Formats: sequence, C-alpha cells, structure tokens
Amino acid sequence: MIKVLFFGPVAERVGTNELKVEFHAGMRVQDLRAQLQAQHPAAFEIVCFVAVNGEHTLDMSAALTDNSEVVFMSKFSGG
Amino acid sequence: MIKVLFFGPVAERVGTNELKVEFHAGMRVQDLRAQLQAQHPAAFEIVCFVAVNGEHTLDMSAALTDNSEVVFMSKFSGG
Amino acid sequence: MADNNKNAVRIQHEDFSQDEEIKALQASSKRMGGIATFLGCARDFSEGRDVSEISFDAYGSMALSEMNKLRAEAITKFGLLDARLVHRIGTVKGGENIVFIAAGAEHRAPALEACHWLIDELKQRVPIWKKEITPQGDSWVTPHP
Amino acid sequence: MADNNKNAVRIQHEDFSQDEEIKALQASSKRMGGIATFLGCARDFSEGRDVSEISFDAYGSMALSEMNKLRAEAITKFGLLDARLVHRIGTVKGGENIVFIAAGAEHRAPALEACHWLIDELKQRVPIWKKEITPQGDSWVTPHP
Repeated sequence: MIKVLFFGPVAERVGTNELKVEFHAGMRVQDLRAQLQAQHPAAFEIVCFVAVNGEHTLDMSAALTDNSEVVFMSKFSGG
Repeated sequence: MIKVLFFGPVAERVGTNELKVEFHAGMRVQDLRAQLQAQHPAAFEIVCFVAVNGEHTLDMSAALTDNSEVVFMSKFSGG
Repeated sequence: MADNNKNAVRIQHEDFSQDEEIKALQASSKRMGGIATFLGCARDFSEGRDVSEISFDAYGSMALSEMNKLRAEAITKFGLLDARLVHRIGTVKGGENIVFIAAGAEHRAPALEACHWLIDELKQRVPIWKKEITPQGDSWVTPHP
Repeated sequence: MADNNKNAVRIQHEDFSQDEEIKALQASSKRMGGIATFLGCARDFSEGRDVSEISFDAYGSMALSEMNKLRAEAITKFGLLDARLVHRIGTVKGGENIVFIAAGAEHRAPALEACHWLIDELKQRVPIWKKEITPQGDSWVTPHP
C-alpha cells in the first residue's frame, strides 16, 4: 500500500487528508499522480510539489517502494 | 563665548569635556578648529566630524555666531 | 555548541516569548555581538478584507525536518553562532505571533542577512498552509510568486 | 499614528525588554504583518581580548535627535507602519544588550530592509562612543571602515 497524504487547500478539494493506494511493482510517482489526478482533477490543479517519504521530489519517474508515504502539495503559505 | 564640547576618545586626549573659547566677529568653524588643533594636536588627529548646535557640519568656512555649541568628534562607535 | 540546543527549531500551538528565545540564543555563545530577528504576525486586515483569525495546516514531520535543514544551512552559509526558528500552527488571532526567526553572529551583517534568507526560504520550502477566517467566509491563502 | 509614540526613540542607562518593545510597536497598527529587529550586545571577547564590560559616552542631545531623524527617514523610505530605536549608555557588562532596532511593516521585505538600513545608519550618524574595559586596560573602540 502507498499512503497518500493531503494538506490545506489540496485536502479540502480531495475531501480527505489521507488515501491508501494499492502498490504494484514498477509503480512510479507519475503513475500514482495520474491515477489520483483522474479521480480528483480540481485538487490536482493546485498541486505544485510532491514529497516522497518526507523529502521534496522533482523526479516524477522515480520508482516508488511499497509502504511509501507520498504527499501532493500546493504552494506553501506559512510564515 | 563659544562652548566647545568633546566626547569619548577626543575628550580623553584633550583632558576635558568642555572648553570656552572667546568669540570674535567673523569667526569661522575652521578658525576655531585651527586654534584648538594647535593646543591639542593629538586629540585633533582623530577628529573626523564637526557639529554646530547639534547638527553635522561639513562646511568649515561657515561663520559661527556667539554662544554657539561646537563639537569636534572622532568616528562614532555606538551600536 | 550550536547543535546542543534541541529546542532551537519548533512547531507548536502555543505562543512564544521573544525575550526567552533571545536569551536561549545568547546562551549558546559569549561571542555573539549581533542578533537579527523576524517576527511574522497575523494582520487584522489583508487584501482589502477584515481577518478575524488564521488557521494553519502543516505536514508536521517534513516541516520540522525542513526547518532543521534551513537552520543548519544558515549556520554554515553565514557563519552564524546560532539560529532559532519557531512556527505556530492551529489557530492564531489577529495581531498574534505566527513565526519567529532569530540569527546570532559575532557581527551584524551575517546575522541580518541570515535572518532575511531564513524567512524567505522558510516560505518557499516549509510545508505549512494558511487559511484566513473572515466574516465573509474562510479561504486558503494563495502565496504571491 | 506612527508619531504618537513619544517613547519610540530612547537613550537610556537601563536595560529593555524586547517583548515590551515589540508589543508597543504592534500597538501602533493592526495591519503589521512583519517585524524585523536587530539587537546588538556586548561580547565577552573582541579582537582577541577578553572584555569584561563596555562603557559608552554620547553627545546625548544630538544622538537623540539623529535617532529621531533616522526613524522618520526609515518610515518614509521603506513605508513602515512604525519603528523603534533604543540605545543604552553608561556601563554594559559582557552579554548584555546595547542597542535595539525594530521595524514593522505590512509585509516582511520592507521591515527587514529597514532594520538593516537603520542599524548601519545609526553606526554612521549617531554620536556615541564605546570603550572596552579589559583586564589589560581600557581602550576606545576604533570602528572599522
């Protein structure tokens, strides 16, 4: 399973803070993103950043491992 | 009379915080400076700024008026 | 020395005292001649609307780890003696404190530059989101580019 | 509004509280989103020597008038909501506070820039002199260019 988290405005548009997605061998960040984007298009309009296991990730073709924590995030507005 | 004040390292080199100097008609800042510099050469080595009546003055040829307060100052080191 | 202080980076609901933060910063070195701070606070008025309070959501574990990285980077990059970063989450009323940055160095220039860099980077890198609660309704803040 | 506060610029022997200064600054406007401060403190160690305390001499009337001018200039130049400047004189021990600058604005950039400008200008323009008292003797500080 991949644990997917949402925060702030993205969570509001998805309607939840957390989803579980079935892991499959060879799954890449972009595969997960495409699958979720199809289900929650309005939320993904504002997604700018992805974190995998708590680290900023720019490489959308990076392979995921089972039990990863992936977060799709809109622009930050802290401070 | 012109009231002449000294502070910090200049006062230490002059040996006092205050001197009175006789005013004479037409007296300019540079006249006062030359007179005091002759008496206190070590102090004037470190003088960088002059204030007349509490304002920075760059014009050494400015005329003084009687009862002015003139301060010969070394570089500031506050803050 | 600068790494002994486990409370130098925090995300918390409670308010904080600047005097206490500064005292803790100063305790890290006797050579500290300049301390620059930035305090971000909740305004009562933003983009032409009254704002009664602000609520924060955060990806807490990553936010804390990014703030720790920022502190370490700033210490190295600017040669600081120490730095502290505190961010509040939960709900903050108008006029209240949100974020506090303090940078201490032997001289003033690195402290001032590091403080400016830290708040700019924090806003870019730390996963925290702000929602303004107004009499007309709530809205997530869209940061200016 | 910003000029109502008669205590915003001070030269004093006593120490000050940053929390109180910040609270006074914040009281001047509900629109203040960013507050930048600079605190200069006495180091125990300077130019390779132990320093036990620092004593200050000041041309008090001119120093106060220059600090008031700096505050007014900064408010205009950077569009600040308010600013405060406090400088201690007399004798200050190692680790103690010397000077405090606070600049408040709607947003962070002008607050941070004004704070940096204010401490740089204060050092250039305000007639105050610092003497370091060390176990090896006293000496007036020669500022670096």
